[in-house]
Amino acid sequence: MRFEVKIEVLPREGIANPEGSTIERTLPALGFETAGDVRVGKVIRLQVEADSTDTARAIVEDMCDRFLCNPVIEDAIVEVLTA
Amino acid sequence: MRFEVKIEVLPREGIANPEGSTIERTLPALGFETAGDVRVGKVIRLQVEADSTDTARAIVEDMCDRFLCNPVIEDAIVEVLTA
Amino acid sequence: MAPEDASVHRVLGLSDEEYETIHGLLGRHPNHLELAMYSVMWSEHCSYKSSKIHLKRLPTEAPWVLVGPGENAGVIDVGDGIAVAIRIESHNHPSAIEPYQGAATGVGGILRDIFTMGARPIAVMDPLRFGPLDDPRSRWIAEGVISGVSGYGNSVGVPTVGGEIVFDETYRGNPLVNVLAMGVLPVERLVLGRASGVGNLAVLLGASTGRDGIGGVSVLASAGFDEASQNADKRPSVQVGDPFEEKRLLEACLELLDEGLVTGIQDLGGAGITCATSETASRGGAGMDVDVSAIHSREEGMEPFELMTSESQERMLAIVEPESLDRVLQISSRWEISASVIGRVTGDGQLRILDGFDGEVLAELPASTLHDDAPEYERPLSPPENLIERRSLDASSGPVDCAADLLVLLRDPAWVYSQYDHQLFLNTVVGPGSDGALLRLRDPRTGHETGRALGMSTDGNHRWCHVDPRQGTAMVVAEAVMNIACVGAEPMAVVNCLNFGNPEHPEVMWQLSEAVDGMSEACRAFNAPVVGGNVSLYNETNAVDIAPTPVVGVIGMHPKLSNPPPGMTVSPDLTLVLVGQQPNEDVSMAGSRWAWEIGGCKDGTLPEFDLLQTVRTAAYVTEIVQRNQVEAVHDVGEGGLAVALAEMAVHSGVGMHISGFDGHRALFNESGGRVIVALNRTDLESFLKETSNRGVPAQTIGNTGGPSLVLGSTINLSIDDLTRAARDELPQALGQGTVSG
Amino acid sequence: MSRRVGVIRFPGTNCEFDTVDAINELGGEAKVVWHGDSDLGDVDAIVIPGGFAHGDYLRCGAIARFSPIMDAVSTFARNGGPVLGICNGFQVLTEAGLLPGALQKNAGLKFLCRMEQIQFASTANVVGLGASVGDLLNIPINHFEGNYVCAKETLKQLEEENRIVFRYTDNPNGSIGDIAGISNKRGNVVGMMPHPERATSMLLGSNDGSSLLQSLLSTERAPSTNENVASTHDERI
Ligand SMILES: Nc1ncnc2c1ncn2[C@@H]1O[C@H](COP(=O)(O)OP(=O)(O)O)[C@@H](O)[C@H]1O
Ligand SMILES: [Mg+2]
Repeated sequence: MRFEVKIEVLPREGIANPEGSTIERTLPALGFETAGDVRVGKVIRLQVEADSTDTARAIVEDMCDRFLCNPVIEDAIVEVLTA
Repeated sequence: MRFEVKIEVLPREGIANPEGSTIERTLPALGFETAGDVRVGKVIRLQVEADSTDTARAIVEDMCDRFLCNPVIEDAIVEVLTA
Repeated sequence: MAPEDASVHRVLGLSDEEYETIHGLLGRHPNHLELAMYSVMWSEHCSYKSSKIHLKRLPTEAPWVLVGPGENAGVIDVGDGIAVAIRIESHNHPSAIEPYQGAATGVGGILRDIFTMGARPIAVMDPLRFGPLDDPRSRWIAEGVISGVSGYGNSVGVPTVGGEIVFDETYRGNPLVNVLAMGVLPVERLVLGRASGVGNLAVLLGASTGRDGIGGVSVLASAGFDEASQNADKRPSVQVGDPFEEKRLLEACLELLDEGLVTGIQDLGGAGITCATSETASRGGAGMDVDVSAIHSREEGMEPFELMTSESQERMLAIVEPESLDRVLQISSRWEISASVIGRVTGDGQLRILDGFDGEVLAELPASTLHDDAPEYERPLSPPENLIERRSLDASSGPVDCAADLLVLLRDPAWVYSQYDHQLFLNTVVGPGSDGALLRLRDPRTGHETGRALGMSTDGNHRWCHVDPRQGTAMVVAEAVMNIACVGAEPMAVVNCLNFGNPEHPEVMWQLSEAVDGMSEACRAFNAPVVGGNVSLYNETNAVDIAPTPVVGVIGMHPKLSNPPPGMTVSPDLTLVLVGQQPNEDVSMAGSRWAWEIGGCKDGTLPEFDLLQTVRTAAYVTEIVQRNQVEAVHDVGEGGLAVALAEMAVHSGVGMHISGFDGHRALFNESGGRVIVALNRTDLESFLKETSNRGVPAQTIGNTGGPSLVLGSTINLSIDDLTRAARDELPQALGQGTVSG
Repeated sequence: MSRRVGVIRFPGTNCEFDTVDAINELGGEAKVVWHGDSDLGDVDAIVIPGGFAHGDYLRCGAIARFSPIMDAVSTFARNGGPVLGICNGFQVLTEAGLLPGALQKNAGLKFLCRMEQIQFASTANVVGLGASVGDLLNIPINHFEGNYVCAKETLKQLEEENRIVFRYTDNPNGSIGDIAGISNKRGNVVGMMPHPERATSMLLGSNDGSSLLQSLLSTERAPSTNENVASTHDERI
């Protein structure tokens, strides 16, 4: 089966996120006074062949560990969307 | 109420996605032969004050139109996560 | 092939007359695909149909010109078997709607023009013009464009060594993003975009073809931008650049050329495969069969007309002999570049589009008709009706506070160019931040230094050209030449980008015609032929045309470089001399930045400009710089004498005392052809004697030293205040996170 | 003497020929080594030069570290061979686990190309020969992702083990501890963001980079060792 998977790669807690801060600084000027806690990361969508949702997840988590994400600065959230 | 919102900004259908294609070319060498259709975008998480999920969504969609996303090449998917 | 129904050609932007011409050329009605091909090739962008008749008046020849206008880039012979390729292009309209990608693909496109000639690109310059800094949308465009130049140029690996940054009301809604690129090659490697040799193969190299940029030529490059056209339906035509693909494509192509594997090569720009196949075929006096099914495409189900007109980026078309194909494919694969044989050179001059080489004929037309038979218009032209009245205005009136005005007029572009790699290849002796850039010239075959260096500058001035497009353009050329004179380079060639409004307005055509004449005069006077250029028309917003903005790039040679040129940095206790044409006390301020941005008058009559005097001055300045005879040198440009002096003071952290120049007219007028020189007091006498012998006017104006810039009794500002004003303007206005508005 | 220098070229690398020129100018013999080869050939030192390997897509250095040549580079480094990563090369070395930490986007979110002053904080490494701690150098930077970051314990360890090679005197990018360059424990692997090859001629504004490259050329290969060299938790050697 072919699964669509979404991987969110976000800066780890405690790691500076200047992109988020820049957006945060700009929002009030546009009238979005109440918005805050902005964090910016990357999203990767891909398709993968697997027997089950669990294997799909396992494959993609392996991909993250080995390649898609740098654990020194990033955390990844994997979501298997559809079969 | 304070809502956590997630915005995914992805290249529009038909728009080239060089980062995705480059990752795609690399995956087979790492043993991920079956992965494909890689697309890379941005994810923005933020918090916003609103009366309801719907208003939260409306505020953030407005933000996307005016600021976070250029509809010429990008689509935004807004997801209201939690109250 | 189905006969054409009556109205499709109009939707595609072809007039009824143009349709009739096509009908006549083919002897039958064209089908949709053929019509699409004519429409993209006969667009303003590809055919120069409104401007061609004027461009013919430009001087284009000199013994050192190897390739003049008409090819992908101009090429000059710089001696020692080395040639230099240079070209400038605009990417104005795409940048207005997607600034980052618009600018990025502008850089990508101009680089392909250079390496398609067999040259390795070694320098980029980016003359940029945006709406006012207080307009959020203009800031968004400016930031996006600058990041795009940075993101693409740095990554592909070509240094951006100079440019311009201008903010003005006239560009609100229609920014100007011009990009110049220069490359070097061994003379013998020069290859032209020609297809010859029946049976040779046309190989499409690089990125896959997608639907992006379909109709980009006719819709984006030739349509005006009013509010209504900024809507969504035009949007998918924007393309996304991939500098990594371009880098691999560049390296692969240069390797193919090094091994002599291609007989002709052509980049894919406007009008995509249609342009590349027909241009190579018609230049080579040949024909070509093109198999659309062989084109590697990015999307499913693309129609032949989409494949033929797509402007997907990072693609090249190489003409190779069949025996060389394997090696070509090998090199491509090493650089991870896709390569497909999409065409075969034929002998009959026909461009045939086929579905499989032996399959159905989808289109068939004489290749040369797409170029040679493109329409050429002699559009009506006339000066603005109120020209005499406009020229009679006095541009020097308005509230005056010279010190405050000077602080407003000072702007350090460092915030822009520090985002650009300007040092790659270890050639940059003078980078951005001075007058011209100066790059050591190394032999492209061995990498050895030649002891010589190339000077480059880009300049434009819409204010001067608005007041008087003819003299204004001549002054622009002179300013560019003076900039490279300040780094010791003698001009060899000019490229130009003519950014104008709607050519259907007679006043715009008059501006263009005048600008061409002004450029011609100046280029003749400096003996610097025009070797290439680009015309960008329909720069308008809500039917208001931009001020005429011809931009020129000049390249020149420093024959013997052993030390860095003096630059604009002064030390204390030097004498300052103003060299060149000396304006009268009642000199006009028309077209000056002061008049536009402070006084508020945009018209009047430009200050008198003595072109021959300026030629002598530039030649003299070049010599003294080459001989390292002076301590510092800086030309007087926008903002006049006061701004030029302040720039030197800020640069050096050293004050100055100037006398004899009081009041805004003396300080801010922009009379052309002037250079400030700093020298040791002991050298002054002989210097003045020499200038007088050479017929170059010179006047001692003051000396350096102290903590402040003191201009007569009018201005007394500390270096700190000046530095802050210059340095902080751009980072305070930009880089704070801006809005698309 | 380390005279033969292999300069690694990935698709997207762009400082390889500048690096080769600078080394040859100093009397070395540099050659370009293709990333797809698995053999370094006969070299005494390695430079991973600046540029945008694989377009810097995903993360700088993330794809490059899987290139076939990187196994040979790791082995060479583990055997004590002198390895210098410049800019993108530094990023590749961290991704490959040959140096700890990571390089993030500059705090100002802008690419920066300009002269910077850096100071030697440790000379116990392959670029420090003949230099003294405290020496000031003018060397250009040219990067978007030069903001060095690492875990607190790693930073402590780097300091204790004298592995911070350079600090900026006026931090341009937000790097933790003003770090401009670090080394591994043995000092044979150095990564630095500034470009020494761009500071090898007064005609171009500075030749403070020459001594660093000269040091690389003059370093004897550190003795090969089988003992487990202590490294930080995110280093893979
Ligand atoms: N957009 C830009 N990109 C790169 N360099 C720039 C840019 N804008 C200005 N510069 C550089 O800043 C310096 C000053 O620019 P400018 O004031 O336009 O010079 P001039 O008046 O001598 O033509 C020049 O070296 C120029 O190349
Ligand atoms: Mg100048």
